[in-house]
Amino acid sequence: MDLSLTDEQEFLRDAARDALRRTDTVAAAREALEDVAVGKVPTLTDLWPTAVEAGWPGLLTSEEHGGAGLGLYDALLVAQEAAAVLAPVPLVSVLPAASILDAAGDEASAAVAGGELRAAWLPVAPPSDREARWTVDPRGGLLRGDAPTATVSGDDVTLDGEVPWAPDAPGADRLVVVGVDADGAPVAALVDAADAGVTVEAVTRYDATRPLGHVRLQGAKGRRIAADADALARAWFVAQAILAAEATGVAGHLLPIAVEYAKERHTFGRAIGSYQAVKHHLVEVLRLTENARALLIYVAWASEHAPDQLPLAAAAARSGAGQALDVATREHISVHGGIGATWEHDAPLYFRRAQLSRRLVGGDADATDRVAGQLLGGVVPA
Amino acid sequence: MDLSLTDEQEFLRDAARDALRRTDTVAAAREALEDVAVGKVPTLTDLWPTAVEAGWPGLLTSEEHGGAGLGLYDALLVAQEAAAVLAPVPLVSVLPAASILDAAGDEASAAVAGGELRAAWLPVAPPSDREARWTVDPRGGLLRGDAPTATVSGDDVTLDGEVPWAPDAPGADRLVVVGVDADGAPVAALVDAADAGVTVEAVTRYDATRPLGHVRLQGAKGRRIAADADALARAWFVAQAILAAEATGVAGHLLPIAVEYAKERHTFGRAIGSYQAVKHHLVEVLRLTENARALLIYVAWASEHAPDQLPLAAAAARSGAGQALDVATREHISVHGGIGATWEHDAPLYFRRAQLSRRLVGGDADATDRVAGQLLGGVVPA
Amino acid sequence: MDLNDSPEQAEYRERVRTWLRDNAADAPRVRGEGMIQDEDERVAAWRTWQRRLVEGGLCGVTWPEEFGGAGKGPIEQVIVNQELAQAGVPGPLDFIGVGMMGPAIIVHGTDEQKRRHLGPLLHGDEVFCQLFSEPAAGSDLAGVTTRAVQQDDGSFRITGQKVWTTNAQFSAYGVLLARTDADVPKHKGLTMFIVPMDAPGVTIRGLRQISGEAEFNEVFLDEVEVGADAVLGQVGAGWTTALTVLMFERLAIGTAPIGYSAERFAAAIADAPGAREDSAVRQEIGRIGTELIASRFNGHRMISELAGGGVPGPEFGLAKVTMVSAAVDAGDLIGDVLGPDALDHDDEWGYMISFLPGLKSAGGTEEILRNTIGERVLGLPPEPRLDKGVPFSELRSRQEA
Amino acid sequence: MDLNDSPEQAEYRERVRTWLRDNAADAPRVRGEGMIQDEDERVAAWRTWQRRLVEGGLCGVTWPEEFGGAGKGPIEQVIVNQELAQAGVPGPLDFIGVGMMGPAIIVHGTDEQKRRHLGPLLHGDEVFCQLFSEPAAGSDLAGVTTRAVQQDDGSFRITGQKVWTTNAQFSAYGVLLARTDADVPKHKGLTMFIVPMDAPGVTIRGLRQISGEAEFNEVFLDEVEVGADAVLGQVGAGWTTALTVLMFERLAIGTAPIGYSAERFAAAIADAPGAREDSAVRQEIGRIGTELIASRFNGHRMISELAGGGVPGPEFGLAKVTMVSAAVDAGDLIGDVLGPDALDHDDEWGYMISFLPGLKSAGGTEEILRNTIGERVLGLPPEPRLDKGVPFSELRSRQEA
Repeated sequence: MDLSLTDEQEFLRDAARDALRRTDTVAAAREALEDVAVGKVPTLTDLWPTAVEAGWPGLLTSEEHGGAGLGLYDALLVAQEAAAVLAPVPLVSVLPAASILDAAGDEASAAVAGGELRAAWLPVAPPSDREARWTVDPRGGLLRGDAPTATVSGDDVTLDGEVPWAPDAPGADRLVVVGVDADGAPVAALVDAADAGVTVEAVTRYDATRPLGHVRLQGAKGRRIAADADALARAWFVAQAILAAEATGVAGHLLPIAVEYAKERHTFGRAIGSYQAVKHHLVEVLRLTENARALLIYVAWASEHAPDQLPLAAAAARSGAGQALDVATREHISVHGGIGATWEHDAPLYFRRAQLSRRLVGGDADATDRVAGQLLGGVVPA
Repeated sequence: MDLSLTDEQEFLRDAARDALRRTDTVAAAREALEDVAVGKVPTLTDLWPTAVEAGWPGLLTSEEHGGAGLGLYDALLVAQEAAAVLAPVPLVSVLPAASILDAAGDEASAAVAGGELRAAWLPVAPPSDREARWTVDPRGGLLRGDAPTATVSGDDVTLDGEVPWAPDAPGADRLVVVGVDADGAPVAALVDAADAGVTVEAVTRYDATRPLGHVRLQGAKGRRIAADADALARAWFVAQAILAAEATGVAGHLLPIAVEYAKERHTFGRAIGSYQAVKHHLVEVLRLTENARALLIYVAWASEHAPDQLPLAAAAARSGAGQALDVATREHISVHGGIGATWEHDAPLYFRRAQLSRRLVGGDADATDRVAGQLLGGVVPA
Repeated sequence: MDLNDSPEQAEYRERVRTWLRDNAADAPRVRGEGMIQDEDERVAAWRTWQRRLVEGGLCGVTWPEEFGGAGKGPIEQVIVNQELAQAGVPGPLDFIGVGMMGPAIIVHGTDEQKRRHLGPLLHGDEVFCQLFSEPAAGSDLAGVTTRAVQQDDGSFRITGQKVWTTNAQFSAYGVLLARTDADVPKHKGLTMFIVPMDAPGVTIRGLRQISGEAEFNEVFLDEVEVGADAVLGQVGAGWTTALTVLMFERLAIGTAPIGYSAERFAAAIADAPGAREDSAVRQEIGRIGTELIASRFNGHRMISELAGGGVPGPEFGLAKVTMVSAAVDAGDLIGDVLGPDALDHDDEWGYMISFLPGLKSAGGTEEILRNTIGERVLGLPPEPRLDKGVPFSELRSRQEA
Repeated sequence: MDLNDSPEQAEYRERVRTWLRDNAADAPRVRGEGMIQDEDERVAAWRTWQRRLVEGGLCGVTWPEEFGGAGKGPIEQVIVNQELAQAGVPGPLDFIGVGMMGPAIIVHGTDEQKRRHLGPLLHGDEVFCQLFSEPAAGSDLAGVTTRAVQQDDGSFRITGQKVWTTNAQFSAYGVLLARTDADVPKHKGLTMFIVPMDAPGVTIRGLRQISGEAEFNEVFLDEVEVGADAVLGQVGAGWTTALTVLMFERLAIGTAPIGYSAERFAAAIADAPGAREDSAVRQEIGRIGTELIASRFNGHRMISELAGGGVPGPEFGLAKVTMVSAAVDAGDLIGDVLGPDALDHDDEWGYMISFLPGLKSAGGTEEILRNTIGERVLGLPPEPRLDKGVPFSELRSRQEA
């Protein structure tokens, strides 16, 4: 039993950290928010070239299909680093897309893995014990929407429906769409974002580093990707895992900063970190963050050794890491006192990240519900 | 606006406190538990004579029907005092029964109010926005049961069904049963507990001071009580209010004891109450207890001035006071350290009270759900 | 026990209602929909409205009549607040001056200060702000480092930085807490000043919050000169004056109408598809609603106590804890139910979600409040203090040791 | 990253499994259904089983071979624990002696003490208990007041009271922390003793918990005489010896299999009518399950660290916080779903609901643990200590002042 990082993993993580350090992504996040405040579409640092250079789009793609053929945990290491500095790297959209193409051995796999084509997956959730069908996030409210309908004719797929709140959809060349055919079976298709049947309404909500799109498909034409239902379900769990890693990355990044501040800042003649109220809250952040890290390890292990536990592992990671992110970002503001709630401080930027993330791609609550469904259904975690 | 107690209310409260001080009810609660531990039916101090002498069964009964004609808040004052010392006074069963008889001007009203007849109401919940029918608590699980069926023929009512977990049913002479007729309308009947169609299975669970009964009605014969649906619904809310008052009474009783201990007990050279962890938890108990007290005032006000708000008020009080009871009893153990978790200490007796109470007569969660239903339905609290 | 007005209170309420019926149409819109957008225009209109409220006896309710007030008690203030809220019209522009600074001047001011300041303050001609908090002092108000050095001619030169100052941008004066003696323990070397906000050396900078709005200001003071007659109370007795202000602050906040409510939060999600049927949502709104209803009735209890001649104790600070944490939870719930659109820049809930983290830290954190209540209400022993009896000038070096 | 055994570990595991296949049938039932009801009989059978485990190398796994142990590392201990749990058979009777007291004797004992005690301890012939906690000292272990006074002949007389002692009723010896010098600061005047539990003056009393079961004992010592050779470690160095014991305690608890699990809690409610369809129940079991799964994988991480030669740090105490609070929440949920029957005297969940409040307070409260982790792991400053450097004899009077 050895859960320490391999040398390659440490190298991958350190390389990601270095690559992301080239621009001040946190400052850029604040500037993008200034744009939003005055009603402009935010201009974001384009980190796509960085991502392509580093090979991130192809992390999960097998070598034979043009990728690096690494494990899910490797991708989670990169996601943690990117999120720690609020870097808008579209892992949550491109990696599920790439993994579907890879599973199918699709001809576009290499181009997507190599970053020549920028692909975004539209989040469609596989059935659970509460939702017997493939669903998409609602615009609002709790009733999940139907996945797009897919009319298949040979290799051609025609798609109709709407997928709201799709991360990174506005910047994508190609959309990997999961729809359901007349029998309710899931079908994947590669759609050109410029197709006449596709409308992508770009939206920004609260966290300007996370571009979103409401995607409407009205007779959109696509080419079938020969991935089976398991591969399409796996894409959802990959996305959950990436969001979990992003959340863990932020929580792990903020904790030492908060601890340092709590050591230096004095009130009533003592460092604030000597007060139990502050100390115990910071220990709670540590506890939740360590739990989140443990859950990422579960995801990685399930992904490699027990795919039947991946739904549970990915959902638990999303839920647990989401909790860590929520508590860590609030506590970060709180430890810093009033100043932590000001525009100039970094704390609100991370708070915004937490507030939006918990409500995307199913949301944290949906992940918690899936954990319940898996456990009540008799799945035993390793 | 004057929310202070009247002189009469202070007198009633002080008299209750004095009357209950005559026996060591807390010691008796522990002894009753010893009986349970060795498999015996617990012998409880019989406080019925005390209750009758003090006029408590008739507190809510109008003077013309043989009672004291006091307000609901007066009954809640007595309930707080009784619960504070874990005295097994059957207010939660007799007062709803008496209030139904009073509303009907029933001929048995005076005998019940005067305590010559010991009556117990069987808890039947009025419809809510989630349960469109009259229901009883389930034996286990979350699906509420149907109220007993009532076959009415003139003044005679025949009842069939089961009411689990009815407080004080084992000791009662008469049962006030709420059933539904063929049209689903509620019907109240007075049933002799000795009737051949009645079986009362006595049960004790965890808190030996709270006698319970699973009541089975198989063609049980009763006499109709001419109370309308509002009066029968009110009985449920009266019971919720009494449970809320009991919870508040315990929380209010424990807090000063815990505070005293926290002042006296030292660790690492300081009184434990000087540590933020202890101090802030005790302040939380104070906050919840004061909230519970405020909610009892809402109940009293709604009961007198705005009956349409009584469902919300009673449910909120039950929910809020239940929360106070839960936190106060756990904190009581915790402040006292290991010793608070031992059999000889009083803290576990109150913990047992909290654990059972939250699961009786609908339970705290059902009350919280009704608060939601009322608020989502547009009821505006005063 | 009676939730209703006494006959005298009912009569007073009726008088307030009548006045509002006659005058409410002239009230400016100062927040929410239809609000006057330009700040200068808004302040001007609001100033006029404050003057009108004074005439009607609805501003300065508890001020003595000799200073232009209505000479009533806190219960009448509550009635006025309730009726203003009911009528949907704003209270005075200068909530802080009328509620806290004026009353403090009445208690501690010289005759000349009262003559000079109280009239213009009450009528909204000269708005007052509170210059207490500092970036470095945090919750420890007595730890202020802004220095006021007396000159040979008796005047003072003030240098330092204040923060979290509401209304500074249109205030005429600020009531400022400064250290005049660093060689005595920290509570002892403080003095309170009335400082003209247009004095040379005063710089005001809006402090943007999470939402991007400037809810507060920073105020920088660079060798600001004020006369000896600017001292409010005695030199070296600033802490006593500050405690008076804080007492009036508690009263002002305690009698102010409460913004968030069970019914508003419930209404926000009632029609969202699937929300009403979801038991997790129901448990959460039921729990939040219960807390807020309790808080409302605790408010009624406080008013009852005021009516009986009492003064609200520190335990009423618990209402803030309840309110803020219920609102935080409600923000979470509403956001989860309504989805990312609830985070939209202009959405009222998005604004609330942004606003609350700052509120939690401002004006004494929840932790400080729980300390205070634990010690003052429950009588629990205080934490050991390392700064008791130590000259202020030595504290810093100790902290850094 | 590999969750699986290394080849050496896999081989060791296989050996353990083989042994268990051959021997498990002889294991006594010591808890749960089918348990040997009579305590004396149960202890006797368990003692025999411990001896058998020693023969198989499954007891004293990490003890050096020279003292009868298997001479392995903590990772092998984990493997043994896992396989014992898997096979459904108990570990040694004297978990405390083998896991903590024996190792402490190995570190601090004299040759004579090692010769006299280690053999009988390991084989279950002489069970050891831990006499540290006291009613008055609470979480402050260094504040023990049990006095050991040296006589002219070099022997000691010990008087005091200990509490929360597991296994005292059938122990041959107790390892006891006592104060031998009250005139030095409190950590300095302590000495550790090995005390025969049948010595004149020792009284043992079962301490019933909320459930009514006696999980622990109180031990009263009235002028109990022990020789100078009963001192474990040095006179006055008791605190050092205690820290060694606590380190072994952390290791023993950290490598012990975890009792509560996500799947067990889920199974408890899965078939209750209406539970599976209720979103509030689902959110709660999902949340609890997530915490427990995380805790399990944190356990795997700790084992990985042990395998890499590390020692578990204080942060693994967080597993206890997670476990206890998840179990408390699960108890609430299960009780709410199953109703009052879940509180029945003989119900496993009723037992858990009774057991947890005591567990929360025993062995260092959650608050103390959070202090320790905040200071030792995060490096946050400690609270000001009023008892640092003060002679123990003066502390009391200060506290009462």
